[in-house]
Amino acid sequence: MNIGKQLKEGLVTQNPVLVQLLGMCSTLAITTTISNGIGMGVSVTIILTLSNIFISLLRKFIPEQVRIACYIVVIAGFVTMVDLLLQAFFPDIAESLGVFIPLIVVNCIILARAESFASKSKPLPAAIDGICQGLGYTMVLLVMSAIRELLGAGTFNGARVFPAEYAANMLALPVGGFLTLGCLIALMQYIQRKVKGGK
Amino acid sequence: MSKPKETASAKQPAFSLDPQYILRITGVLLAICLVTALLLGIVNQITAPRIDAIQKAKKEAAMSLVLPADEYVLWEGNLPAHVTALYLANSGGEGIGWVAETATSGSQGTIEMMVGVGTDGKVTGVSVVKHSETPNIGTKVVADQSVLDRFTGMSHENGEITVNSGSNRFDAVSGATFSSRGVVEGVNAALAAVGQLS
Amino acid sequence: MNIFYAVLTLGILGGVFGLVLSLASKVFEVKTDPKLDLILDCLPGANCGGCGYPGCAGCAAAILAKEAPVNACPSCSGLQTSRIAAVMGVEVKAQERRVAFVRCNGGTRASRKFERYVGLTDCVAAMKVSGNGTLDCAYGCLGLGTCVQACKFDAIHINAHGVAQVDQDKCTHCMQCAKACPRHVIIDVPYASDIMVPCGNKDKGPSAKSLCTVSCIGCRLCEKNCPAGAITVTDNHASIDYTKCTSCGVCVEKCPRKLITDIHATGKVEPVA
Amino acid sequence: MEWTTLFDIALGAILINNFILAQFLGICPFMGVSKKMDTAVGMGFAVIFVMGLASALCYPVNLLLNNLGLKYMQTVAFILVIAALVQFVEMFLKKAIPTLYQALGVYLPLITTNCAVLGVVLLNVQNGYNFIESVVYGITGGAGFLLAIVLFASIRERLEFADPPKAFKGFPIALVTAGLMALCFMGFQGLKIPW
Repeated sequence: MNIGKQLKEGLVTQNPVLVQLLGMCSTLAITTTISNGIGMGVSVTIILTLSNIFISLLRKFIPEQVRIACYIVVIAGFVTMVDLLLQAFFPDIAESLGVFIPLIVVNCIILARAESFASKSKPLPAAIDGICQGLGYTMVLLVMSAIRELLGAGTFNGARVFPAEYAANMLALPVGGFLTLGCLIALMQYIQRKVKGGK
Repeated sequence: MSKPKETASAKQPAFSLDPQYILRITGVLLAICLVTALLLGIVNQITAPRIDAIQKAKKEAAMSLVLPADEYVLWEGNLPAHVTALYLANSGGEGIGWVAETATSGSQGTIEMMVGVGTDGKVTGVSVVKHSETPNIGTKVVADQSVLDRFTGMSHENGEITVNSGSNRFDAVSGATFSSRGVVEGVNAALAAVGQLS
Repeated sequence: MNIFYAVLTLGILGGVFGLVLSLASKVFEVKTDPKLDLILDCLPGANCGGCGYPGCAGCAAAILAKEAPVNACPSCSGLQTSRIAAVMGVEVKAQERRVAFVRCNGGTRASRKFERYVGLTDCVAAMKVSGNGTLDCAYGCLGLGTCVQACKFDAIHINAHGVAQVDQDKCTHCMQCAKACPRHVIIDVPYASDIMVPCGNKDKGPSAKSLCTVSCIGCRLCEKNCPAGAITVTDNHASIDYTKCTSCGVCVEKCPRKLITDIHATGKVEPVA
Repeated sequence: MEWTTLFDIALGAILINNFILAQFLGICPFMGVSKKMDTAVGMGFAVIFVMGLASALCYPVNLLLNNLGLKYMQTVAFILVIAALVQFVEMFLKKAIPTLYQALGVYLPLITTNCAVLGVVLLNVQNGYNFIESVVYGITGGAGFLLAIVLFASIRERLEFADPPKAFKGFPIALVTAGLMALCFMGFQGLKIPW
């Protein structure tokens, strides 16, 4: 249960998007602007951590036969509550994050982590795992949205970098998402091979 | 009754249809659903009025942007396709026009708009409330007020508004034909709804 | 009032589905004999197919139903087989461990039909495209790695000379590489034996000499000098009968092509020439 | 129940806005399971079954929710239906086709969070389809998923033997291929039925 290992696992070796191939739908669809990327990353981290804690608390009561149904009801209920509370009490945050929250229910990371990790460990490690996986996810989202916004729209977090005519609009489309993520993972494999080769 | 272990291998060999086993599983799922529903109900009870208030304020703001008026009265009656609500706008006691709330499909998702129509049947203004168009392509139409203002003054006198062709034409933004078509569809629906009334 | 409806609807839904799922779990309950899982735990679980059954689950079921002998799984170590025997309560006879061996070490030293083969990195594809392989020698290893992909235990790799080479410690003798190799270059040898003839060329001496600098030309020197008569030249290349071979190493010195090697002495099949 | 609208929905679900390659929903199992053709086909049919049945079951649930004015409960109720369905499929597969059950592995429960399944149910509500239309949309949406995953699995099996740059081996090259496939599917967006 040391935090360092879980952090390293979440960010690099077991990165939810790059290694476990989870959360692809949101990674490809949302990362068109940096504010979207951060918004999605933050909301997933928060909800993943809290749902991990909930599920690891309930793990002893949930029998094997209905485990998926129970987990997903807890997660969906949880997300809807967060969504309603945000819309009511923090309208400005809801304005920017509003569109992501319902998407998180169908984000594969949450159920995958619940199924493979949270249901087998005590609440504290589950929470840490939630944070680490969430950070790993946010990191990838940040890098992805930076690339796609810079090349796709010519702006960096809203500030125009080069005139829009030169922007490759295709990158803003999810098609560009596939290509950017592919090259990102290739880069990571190249670095890992270089590091392993170097040692 | 020895507790039946969950993994398939450790079950007692002969396993009858044990009511205990059925009850326990159904019970757990039922309990979790009940608790979640209860929490949701309570949270909704607290948040519903506030959300409606915020929503209403946002709508009012959008409507006043399109057709400034003192108050908007919701008009009852059947509405044509794509029009989700119709308000009679009157200021100083007499009606100065209508505001139609429309929802049409753009390239990535639905576009929700407010279209103001004066008593003369001409568009007084268009504003997009909610959209999920792709940034830098769809947003060139839905988020660019100058494009939306080109609708002001158009009407159904010489037929429906058509994209890039026909007498009553609206030039679409290059590369975003789907979004442009979605917006035009919305305006047409609003004009049709108002035309049907008067 | 609204909360009551909410609780009611989700409650009914949850209840109905809970009931359906629990009944379904009974109807679809997979009746498993606990022994089956115990056997399955002993098997390596690589689903390599060496035992001839569809994956380890198939093999475990066959062993349980006594259709297959307790040591049906070639990839099982002695310990694993004895554990399965214990589960089945059957006595298992000691079995000599065997491994795979690539009967070629030409690779870069074998002459090739054309300068560079550009195509699918797969021996089967290369065989089809270039009319029986890219090497002049019709029996040598093409080094394009079909066996590497076929091996589930990562026990065979293409070595520096461009020839497949078996890591005998990892090899579990499932012989999937031999089945995958279009050139049938891979044979099975006892794990303990040292002396190996890394060539299977059936051409006559002079042509064999021109094809590859480390090929066996069938000169029979090893056959004449072997004290135990274990090595014989059949089809113009030497092959060893491991029941007789005493690993004395006489043939290693006598071989003019420096082909026959004692792999455990040098650790790797190093071509001497 | 005119055939033209049904055909329009079917064509839309399979080609014009295919759930995977045009709307980009349900990419996780699409990427995870498409290494081999048999698991891809197995997953495709499992998704068709789940999507079809989910659309059928969620329609009455949606009516119930609307009449009781519980619009906020929509997501939770729908996802409960889908989860129960997937758990049912998991038990059925474990009994009837154990090899496919082992091959699908973790990706079978992931169908529950598969954005495509919840996506199709929510789209049914959004577009206001009646019962027949939503079931057709579910089944053809699943067929679109099957078409995309079978095409992708066949390409991916051939990718094993191609030799891309070392860094691109394995998953990155598959992603780039999926990107190109998505590009081709964008061509269908112009397809409009004349009537």
